[in-house]
Amino acid sequence: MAAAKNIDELSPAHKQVASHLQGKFGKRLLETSSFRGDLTYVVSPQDWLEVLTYCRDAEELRFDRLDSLLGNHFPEREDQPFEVIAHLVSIPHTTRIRIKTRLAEGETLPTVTGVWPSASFDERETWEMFGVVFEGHPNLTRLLTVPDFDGYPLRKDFPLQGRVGGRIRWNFKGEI
Amino acid sequence: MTQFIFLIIKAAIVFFFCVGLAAMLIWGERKYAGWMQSRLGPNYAGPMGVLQTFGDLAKLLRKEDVIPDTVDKPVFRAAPYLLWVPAALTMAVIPFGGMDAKIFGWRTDLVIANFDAGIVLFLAMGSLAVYGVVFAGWSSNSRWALIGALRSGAQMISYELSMGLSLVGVMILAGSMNLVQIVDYQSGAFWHWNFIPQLVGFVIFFIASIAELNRTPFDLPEAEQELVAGYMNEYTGMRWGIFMFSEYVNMIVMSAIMATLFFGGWRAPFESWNVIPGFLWLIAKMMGFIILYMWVRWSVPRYRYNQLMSLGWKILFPLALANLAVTALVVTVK
Amino acid sequence: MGLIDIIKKATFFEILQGMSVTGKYAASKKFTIEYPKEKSIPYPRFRGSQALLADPVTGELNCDACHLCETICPSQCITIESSETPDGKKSLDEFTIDLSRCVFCGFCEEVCPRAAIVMTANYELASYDKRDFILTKEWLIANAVHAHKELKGR
Amino acid sequence: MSAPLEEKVEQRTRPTLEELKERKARNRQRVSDNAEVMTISMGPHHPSTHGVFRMDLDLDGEVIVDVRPEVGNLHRGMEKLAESKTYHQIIPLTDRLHYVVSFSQNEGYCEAVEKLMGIEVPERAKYIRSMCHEMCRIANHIIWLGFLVMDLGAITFQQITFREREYIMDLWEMLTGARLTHSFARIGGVAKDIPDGFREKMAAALEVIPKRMAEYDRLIRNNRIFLARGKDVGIFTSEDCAAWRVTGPTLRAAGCPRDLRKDEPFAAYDQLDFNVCVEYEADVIARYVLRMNEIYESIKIIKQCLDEMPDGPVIAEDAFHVIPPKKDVLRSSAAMIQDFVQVFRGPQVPKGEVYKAVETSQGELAFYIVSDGSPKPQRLRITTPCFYHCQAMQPLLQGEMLADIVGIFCGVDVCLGSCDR
Repeated sequence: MAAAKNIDELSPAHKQVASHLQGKFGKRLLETSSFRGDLTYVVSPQDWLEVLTYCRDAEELRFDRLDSLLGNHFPEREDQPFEVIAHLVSIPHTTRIRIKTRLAEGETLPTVTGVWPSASFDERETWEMFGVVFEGHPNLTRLLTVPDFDGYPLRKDFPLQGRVGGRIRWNFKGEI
Repeated sequence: MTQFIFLIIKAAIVFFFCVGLAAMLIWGERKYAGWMQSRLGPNYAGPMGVLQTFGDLAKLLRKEDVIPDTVDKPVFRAAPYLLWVPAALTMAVIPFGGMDAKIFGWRTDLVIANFDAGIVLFLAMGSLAVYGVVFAGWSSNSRWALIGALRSGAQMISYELSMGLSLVGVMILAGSMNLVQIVDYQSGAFWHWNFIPQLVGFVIFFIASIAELNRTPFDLPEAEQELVAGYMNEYTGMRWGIFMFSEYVNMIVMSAIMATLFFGGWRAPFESWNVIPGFLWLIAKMMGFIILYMWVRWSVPRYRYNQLMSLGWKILFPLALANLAVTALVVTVK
Repeated sequence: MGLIDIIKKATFFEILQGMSVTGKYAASKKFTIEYPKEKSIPYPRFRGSQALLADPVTGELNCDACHLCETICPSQCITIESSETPDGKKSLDEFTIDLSRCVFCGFCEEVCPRAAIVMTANYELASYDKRDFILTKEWLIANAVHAHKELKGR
Repeated sequence: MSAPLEEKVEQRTRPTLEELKERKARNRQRVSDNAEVMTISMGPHHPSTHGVFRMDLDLDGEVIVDVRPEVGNLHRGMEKLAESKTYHQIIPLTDRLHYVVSFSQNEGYCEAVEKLMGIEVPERAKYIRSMCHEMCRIANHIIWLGFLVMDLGAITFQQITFREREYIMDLWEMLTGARLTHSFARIGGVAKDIPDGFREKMAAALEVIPKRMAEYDRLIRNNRIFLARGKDVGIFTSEDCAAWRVTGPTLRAAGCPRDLRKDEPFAAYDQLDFNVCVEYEADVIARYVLRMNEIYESIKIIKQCLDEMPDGPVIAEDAFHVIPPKKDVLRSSAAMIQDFVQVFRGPQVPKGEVYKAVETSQGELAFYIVSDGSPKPQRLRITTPCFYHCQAMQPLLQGEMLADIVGIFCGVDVCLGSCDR
């Protein structure tokens, strides 16, 4: 499975990361690719938390910062239309890595807020924009849109025009 | 009877002088702040924008007077007046010139009330003014306003102490609490004035007076950047305008007291300059202090609440006590 | 903390120092441009409201109605209506810019292959009426008087 | 020019991580266990939240027990908007993230697109980009200082820092044609070469700004109130920064010399000589000192850029991805065809996904672009530093006093337009 494309493009630091992760997880890394020097791994949702935690804790990797965590929607892939993508940064080694997972509609993903607290807003945004539920998230509520917004706006099938939900209503006791 | 008519005339003159000066100061502060910020300040209404305050007044009077539903209405309405009426009363004890002055053939004292407890009146009225702030914050029934009122209560009570103590030195030197007699004590050229022996007292009084006036660096009750407007959060229109206005009335009173107690009141810096009427000297000194207040306000940041308290209780209060002790010792030894 | 520090603290040295700066500004020349009385002159690249340029000799509009500006416009504020003349050339019928949508990015000027639409120095666009923000072809041709000088000759 | 602040900085100590943690814990001690909590809502129209940020504050008297930051009042759906625009049309959109540093945003986006398309940017354009980045940095840091001191109570300061920023704004107007939203970077370079008279004006501005900064020093550098308000306030160690993805000056003020200009050079930074400024105390004062030092570094970089700038084109000659410069379009038919193709069809993009981060004056701004081969991005994610700075308000503010909210909030430099996207 782990067919590394263009692995020669990688910098020496990236090669070390790649070989280390290969050695540790082997076949559990479903796909490996590299494009314009970015190293990408795809893991299954069950391995998500384990791989990310390992990336942070292993002495050789030390990916101590979650640079961003986001979702993506590919309606043409019918079995697993959703992607959740994490970009990790290692400040001491100055390397970057991208780890992805693919999800089916309705499938949940364990939260990484316990590993990096900064994932909290990111996961909330991913949930409200794509409908990917993060299990164990302490406060999975709408972040950027209004609380009673209807639908998941960054999905490709979300209508571009018209008005969907999202009118602010409040009672005069201050609750929205 | 003539004395009574004179009293009313004097009171009216002083009152309108206060009100007019406060109106001008609102414009003046904006202009001066603009200059310090390399701006021009208000410049449209009238020459150099002097009519700005009256334009603002017209705007404020036309605005809707919103009284929120949840406020304690009588207290809410009364609070703005509580802030400035007591302060304005203090002007009664400020001497504007010599006793038994001759005006158009009539003889009168150039002071509204010449009585022995002048300083006590000033301190008492200063303490009353805190009620205006606390009532405003409490009756607003808003949390921001409440925090402002709480800060203000704590701050005014703490600084009143140092303020009162710093004045005791002056009282000991002059041997009186009557402001007329204190001015008499300072007769002569400027090296006879109280600010030289009482320099520490003056500095403490000045700092404490900034705190009493709620101006930067001690403007925590208002604290535009944190509490938005503090205790006057819920006020609109002319009621808010009265708060604004009372700040300047308080400033006038405070600088008049300071000029009287420490800088010889209506007396000229040199004996020969006394040909210029005394009240002009007093106004000149007041304007000096007012400009100093404004200058400080627009130049320094604001203290935090705990720093303000520790400054008041740990530095100013012991210093004021020490100043009092030293003054008492020196006077006794002499 | 040496003696000098204590003296500096007791005399409010650094606060007086700061006040000297503000005091200096109070007396020095002011930075303000009193806008309606005196106007700032924009630099030659300034991107004000658009104008349609005409050939200085023939007086014909430079615009060929190629729709490039309409296509590139990120906020889709340009609307062009064109028709074909009998000799096979496109002619411009209507050219409308919705100023309330325009973001003044200057892309229309940049992609125009004929230097027909340009950004001008005209920045006084405020109005009480929303209808004034729909710039018609006539308005845009008249606005050419504000065009930057080095563009007019092109 | 060496940084004149350096000798004054020496009195600053270099605390270890443990000492910083201890200081932070000391602030936290203000929170007592049996606190009587009053919840107040700060924002979204509070004047000191730099936009429309809202926090639910749990207060015990003046001490903050807990904070729940809420963002999204300025959400404009930029990522969704970008999916319906070609790569060229997104450039003006990126201006609107943060209007003070809009060039940095333009440039960050273009860097990402160039990485995706594999375009080599001409040297001259790289130097112009570096110079513009530093202009952004100077303008941003100067008004940051103004806002910080204004939030601490001295309003004059904000006005006079805006006056100095005006020099940079004039330069922007001269260079790009707009004062705030420049839309100056293009895919493959920059829109225009530097105009005549720009160097002289820039030299004059770079003369004035250090002089004015000496005046800022006299105004607040030693001011006892400013120091008291900033010392040991809002301590955020480098560990915290990594955990909460706080980047930029806040991270460098915590002793971590992380700067993408050095670590992952973009534009022409690999050819320029500059230092990464680091401070160690991790409080508001350290952030202030760090930013002031960075302004001096920026001035140095701009001078280098102007001196060493090579001649040549400012935009790549690449027929498939780049809108050709206007003067070519007017003269050559090939360029005109390229112009038409780029506008009507858009650039020809390979399939793939790239992630590119640049160092703006606030922190690390990253663009993640997924391309499916069409001229419009399949997904554009803008990872802005302010998004995480807003989130980090919770650990930053716990145990601090109510009055310090504004100082800390401004201290990490937050722009809500950039946060909400």
